[in-house]
Amino acid sequence: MALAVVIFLLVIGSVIFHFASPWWFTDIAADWGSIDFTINITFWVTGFVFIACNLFLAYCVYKFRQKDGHKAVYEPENHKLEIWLSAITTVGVVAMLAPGLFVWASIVTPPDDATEFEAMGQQWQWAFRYPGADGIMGYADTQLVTETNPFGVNVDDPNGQDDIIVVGPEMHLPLDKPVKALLRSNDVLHNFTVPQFRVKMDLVPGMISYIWFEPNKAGRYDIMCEELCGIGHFVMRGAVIVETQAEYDVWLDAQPTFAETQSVAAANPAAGQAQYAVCAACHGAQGEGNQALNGPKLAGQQAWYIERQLKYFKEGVRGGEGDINGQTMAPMANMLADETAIRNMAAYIASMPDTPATPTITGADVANGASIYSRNCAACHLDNADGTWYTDAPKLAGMSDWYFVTQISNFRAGIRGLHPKDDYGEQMVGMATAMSGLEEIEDVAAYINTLR
Amino acid sequence: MSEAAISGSGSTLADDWSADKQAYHVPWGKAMMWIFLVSDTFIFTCFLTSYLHVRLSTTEPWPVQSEIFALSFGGDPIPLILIAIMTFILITSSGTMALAVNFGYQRNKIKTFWFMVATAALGASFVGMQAFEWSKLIEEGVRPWTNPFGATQFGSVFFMITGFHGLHVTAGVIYLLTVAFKVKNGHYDKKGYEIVEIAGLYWHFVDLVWVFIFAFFYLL
Amino acid sequence: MSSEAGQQHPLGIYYKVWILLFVLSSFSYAVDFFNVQGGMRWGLVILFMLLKAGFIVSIFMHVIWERMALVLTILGPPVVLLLLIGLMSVEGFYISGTRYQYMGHDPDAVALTPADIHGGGGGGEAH
Amino acid sequence: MAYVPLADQDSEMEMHHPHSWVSKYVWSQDHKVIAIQYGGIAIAVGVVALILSLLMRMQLGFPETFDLIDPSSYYQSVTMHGMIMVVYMLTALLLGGFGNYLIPLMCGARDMVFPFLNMLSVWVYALSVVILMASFFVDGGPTGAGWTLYPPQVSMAGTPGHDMGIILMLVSLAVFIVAFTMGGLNYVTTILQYRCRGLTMMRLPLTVWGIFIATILGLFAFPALLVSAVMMLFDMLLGTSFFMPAVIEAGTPLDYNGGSPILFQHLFWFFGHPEVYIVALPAFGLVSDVLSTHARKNIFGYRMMVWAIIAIGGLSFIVWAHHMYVSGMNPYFGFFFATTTLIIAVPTALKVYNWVLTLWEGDIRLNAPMYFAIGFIFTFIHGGLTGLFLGNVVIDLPLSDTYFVVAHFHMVMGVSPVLVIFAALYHWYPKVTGRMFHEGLAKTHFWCTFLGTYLIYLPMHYLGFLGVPRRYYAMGTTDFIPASAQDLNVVITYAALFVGASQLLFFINIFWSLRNGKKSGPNPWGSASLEWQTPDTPPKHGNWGDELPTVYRWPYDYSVPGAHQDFIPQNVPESDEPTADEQHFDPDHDASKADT
Ligand code: HEA
Ligand code: HEA
Ligand code: HEC
Ligand code: CUA
Ligand SMILES: [Cu+2]
Repeated sequence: MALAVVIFLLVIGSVIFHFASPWWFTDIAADWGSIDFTINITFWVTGFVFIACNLFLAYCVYKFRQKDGHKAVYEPENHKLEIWLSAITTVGVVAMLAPGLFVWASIVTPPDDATEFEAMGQQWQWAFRYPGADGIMGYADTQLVTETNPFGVNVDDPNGQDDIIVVGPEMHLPLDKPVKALLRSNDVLHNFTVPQFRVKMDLVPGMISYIWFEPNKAGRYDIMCEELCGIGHFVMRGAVIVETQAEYDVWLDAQPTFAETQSVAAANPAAGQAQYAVCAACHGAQGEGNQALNGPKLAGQQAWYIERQLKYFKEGVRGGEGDINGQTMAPMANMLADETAIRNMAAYIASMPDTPATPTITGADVANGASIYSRNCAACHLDNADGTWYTDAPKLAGMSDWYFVTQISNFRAGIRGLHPKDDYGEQMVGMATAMSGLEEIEDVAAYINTLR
Repeated sequence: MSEAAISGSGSTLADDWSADKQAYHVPWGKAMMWIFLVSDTFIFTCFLTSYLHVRLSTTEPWPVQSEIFALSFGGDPIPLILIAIMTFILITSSGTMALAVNFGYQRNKIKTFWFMVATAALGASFVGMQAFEWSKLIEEGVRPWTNPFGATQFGSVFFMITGFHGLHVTAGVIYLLTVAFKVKNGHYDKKGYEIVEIAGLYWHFVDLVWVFIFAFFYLL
Repeated sequence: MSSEAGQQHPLGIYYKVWILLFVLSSFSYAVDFFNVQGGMRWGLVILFMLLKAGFIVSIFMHVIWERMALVLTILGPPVVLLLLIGLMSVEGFYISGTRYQYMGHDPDAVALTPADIHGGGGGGEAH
Repeated sequence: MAYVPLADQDSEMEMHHPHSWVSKYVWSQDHKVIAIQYGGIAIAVGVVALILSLLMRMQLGFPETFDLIDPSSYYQSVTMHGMIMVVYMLTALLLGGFGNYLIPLMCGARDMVFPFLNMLSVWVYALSVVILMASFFVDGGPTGAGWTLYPPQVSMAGTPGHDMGIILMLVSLAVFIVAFTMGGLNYVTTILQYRCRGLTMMRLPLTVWGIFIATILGLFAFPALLVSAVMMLFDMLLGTSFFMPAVIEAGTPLDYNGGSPILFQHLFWFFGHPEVYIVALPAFGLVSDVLSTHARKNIFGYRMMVWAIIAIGGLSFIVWAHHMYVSGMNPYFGFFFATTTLIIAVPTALKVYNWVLTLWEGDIRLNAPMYFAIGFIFTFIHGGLTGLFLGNVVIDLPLSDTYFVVAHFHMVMGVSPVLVIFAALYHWYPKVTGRMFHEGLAKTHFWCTFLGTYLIYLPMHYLGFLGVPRRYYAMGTTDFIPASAQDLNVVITYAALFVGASQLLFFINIFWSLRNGKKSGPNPWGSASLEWQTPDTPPKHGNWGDELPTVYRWPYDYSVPGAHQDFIPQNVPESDEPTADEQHFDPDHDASKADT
């Protein structure tokens, strides 16, 4: 009896919950209304079946529960009924499947006028490539990937020279134009999902997969990776900005072509050295750092990382609200006039002799730090904490440990990493919040101190 | 004779499935061996299908088997000669096994024993040649992880599939010898000689698998 | 020859099948020896393979003498494997297709032979 | 020598009567003891997996409050939770546990056909569990690649347990498959070849049918997993490139070339989809028997039920790629697999209808096993219908890899078979122990589990609609997921903790009743099927005393008009029970055949 009532209530409750709940698909922003349409059909068919079957179940439990003097009816089979039920079910199935197959037919065949772009995933970053003026993308292969050629574009392929390379997780698309995404991975499976576009597809290393859509609403949308790709899976994010053709063209023109990325002049450390005098005040003449002035050690840090941080300080991505020390750094970075100056500076810092900083943390639990570090951090910063361009993670070994503690605390507090333009810091926010507090942070720092 | 048996069995299909006690008129062990062999079929088919798939999906060229597996006795290399010999040996062993089964049912212990031993011996020599084949390829520089002639998967598949088949043959040899000696010692006088047939099924299956490997891996 | 009596059959049929298997194996070997190529090669090799397999299963493994209930149990389930085989070959072509089209892999690459590596020595037939 | 069916030469069956405590309870060859060993181990690892799920829920519900697990151990928990639950808990418990206990009894046999092999099976299974558990203690911990173990990430830096953990996992799976094969060959052969007199296939209880087909699925599906495990081990240990294309590991190119990660996915799901029915079909069978017994009514449409089980089993081999719609496989496969997937709904729907129609005009005794069985119908309908969303390839695009999938499979697999297992454990408890369980406690356990799990899984669907991806350690910030999604997560976590804790009621009940339950007698439910007709309760070694039973009718003769009782046991001869002439039904005899 109670059971019948409960089932009845669960059915009613589920229906009410469904209609009352604010939790539903995000607004669609691509021309795939047909997918939503199919979902609705399926929803109504299955919803009807759900209600009908369960209410009937509840009715049976209520009506035929044991009563004195009541006896069950002996009825082994009823072919007619069974055939009717199968037929109705089949009709239901066809009603759901048929529209689905039609929509799928359009999903697998991109229109001829769809322009191509390529999304590349690697642990745990996005990068993008556009075909450039000739409309053809050059051959690319994982085996050719290097720090300066992250796509592995084949340098011998003339089609590849004008390809536009976007290193960094933000891409742009024009409004109302069908596009075909070619998906490529350098390491493991990833997945290209923009919930507002409805479609998603895995990136498979060793082959190219595709998906197409036509964005029809301007805005900025998250690109999510929805295929488990290691411990950074949940922090692998990108963004796509849908804008008018004109805006899009402006953006595209500002991006370097593959040929340009290959012909960047070598940086000039001497020019950097000239400007370093200012920095020496806080970071030390040899870049050895100065805790009293909150200047972290710089010597030994990888050049690409220094470059990026200087850019961030310049653009206000770092050194914003709450970041007291960062606020001191920001005007300094502004003294570097342009990208060349930044590159020269980074090159000079990279050329400094690297003597590990003196540890300042004592009494921490190194074993605990080791366990945390090797299970989580080593995936990006490497086992020896040297960092690598591949995962965009900087060197930690031999750097200032007190600075490490500040930065992790900043990440945890959202002071660093959450600026919308901070494409890489957000990952560290995800990782830093996994640490319970100062004690664990110091444990890790103490462990990193042993890696020198 | 066979026609009668076939048409007879057709009409019994429904009866067998709707019989009580048992569905097949065979001993438990034989029914179980058959089901096991069907399961094993799935294993080998998965191996061969994987082979097919990696061969089609790799873009490195697939080596020409008749060149790789050629062997010269002094003069010009003869393509695939060793494989051919191995094939014939395995077929022969299937023949001797079939005879052993027959003599088993005739309760001719001595002949059963010797034919089983002969089968096992042929099986062992097959494994020996397989080992020779392996050493030859290893000498040429083929490894599971590299292959100087083309696609690496060629080496991987070769060692994996022939290795797996070789394991089956080796297990079969041990199984056959065990049964053979038990036959000789009169262990089955009371129980009946179905066991010889059951062992035979396994052995023929191993031969059967080789038929497919021979065709798909060596010839195509 | 009821199957209740165990699988006992005149020896003659075994000898015949035995010889037949030899002959079929020789045929398929000949396909290679005479260097038949292309669809013909596939057709012939698979034909001989299926014939051999058929004889082994039906005579040596006595399936032809078994009752239909057992025969169907044996031959039925593997049918689903045909789908796996078929789809996996389609998939294989699909994947290598993307590698040729987007990664610049060479569709006309030719495998080396032992002769190429060890020099001279005369290979088998030229392919 | 004419072949005599062994079931008639009863003396042929070699019974190894135990002589010592060890041979009775440890190296026992008695299927009933083996069943309990299987079940015990399965439940024990199930509890491990349950605890892992609670750890995950603590993280998801309160991401910054609890510091129980870091990202790395989160992924290890997800993986081990999934794998243990599916393979080591459900498969082992349903086939090794219930299969072993019920098949010989329901078939009127003395034991499995090869008791020794059967004993080996359980100990090899135990070994596989030990290997699996060992991976918690090795360097790097257990694998964290998801229970699907997709390459290449499974063996690459960045995935927890990418060295020892995954190797132990693969070895453990291979060992499990060996154990399963030994047991499975026994189950199938016993069902086919060792039934008692008069027991035709069409007179078998649906439990036996469900387990039978599930075992066959296992025997043909596990090979694909075995093969992929072998190839994966070779990739890792020998450096072959079956599944490994050229890839870069943390900036360093690895020495692989030309392999195909998609191949692994196909092989895995060629196993994986049948696997989900391996755990579903035995549950379908068990629940049919529980429903029919307690509704005092024959199962409705027995023949259709049998054919549906067979059809589901067969179809399950040709739908595997519905797990791969977004995997980058040849997209044209979508047409085929969407169609076959939705076709499965038809036989499954028939089963659902027939369960409900079994209740129709029954005389339903609402005791604890029946509660669980009816609860199952509700959750299974819910979970099956969400499967239709995912099966319809275009709808899978937005929903794949979100919590909607998680909700779907917990609904069909995480709770439906679990409810059936509880129904069955309570239902057969009196036969196994000779005592009744505590009814009130069992019903409380039902309410907690049923309502609690619905509260866990219903909101998960909505997280999925929102687009919350699965296998996320923490959501981070996005533009499209409203903050209120976290409220759902909190509710789910509370519910999960509650359900987890309430499982204690079950254990208390089981152990308490072992001593204090009231004596049940041989057939407390008035059940018609054979296992309740044993001369002893609990059945002794050999099950049937001196003489094997003879069966005269199907197992669902409940409330036959004109009979003495409201049920007629299977082994009561037609002459003893006045059956209602044309009303009396035997699925094995068509009306057309009746007069011959
Ligand atoms: C017991 C286990 C079980 C069962 C029975 C099912 C049953 C079904 N499953 Fe499920 N499934 C899983 C376990 C199970 N599944 C698991 C574990 C996963 C995830 C694995 C992973 O990725 O980790 C999964 C994932 C999964 C996917 C992949 C999703 C993705 O990853 O993107 C799909 C897609 O097609 C799917 C479909 C179905 C369908 C169509 C059924 C059908 O069989 C359902 C049929 C039942 C009904 C339809 C309900 C009853 C019918 C009626 C009441 C009649 C009325 C019906 C109509 C009018 C049509 N399942
Ligand atoms: C049978 C299968 C089963 C069962 C019972 C469960 C039970 C539960 N599962 Fe799990 N789950 C899976 C199979 C199962 N799960 C699988 C396959 C995955 C995917 C893994 C992957 O992505 O790789 C998964 C993933 C998964 C996730 C997704 C993680 C992610 O993607 O990030 C979550 C999150 O909340 C979750 C939660 C739970 C909870 C709270 C419970 C329970 O706590 C609910 C309450 C428990 C019960 C009602 C059952 C109690 C009984 C037992 C534990 C057995 C003991 C037996 C007896 C006592 C008889 N599970
Ligand atoms: C998913 C990859 C990833 C993981 C895992 C990871 N990091 Fe990072 N880490 C990064 C990236 C990317 C940056 C650079 C952020 C930026 O550019 O602002 C970074 C920056 C840092 C910094 C700042 C260094 C500086 O000099 O400014 C510290 C400190 C740090 N990480 C420590 C850790 C610790 C401790 C862990 C483990 C709990 C960890 N990281 C795990 C990717 C990762
Ligand atoms: Cu990349 Cu998940
Ligand atoms: Cu499935």
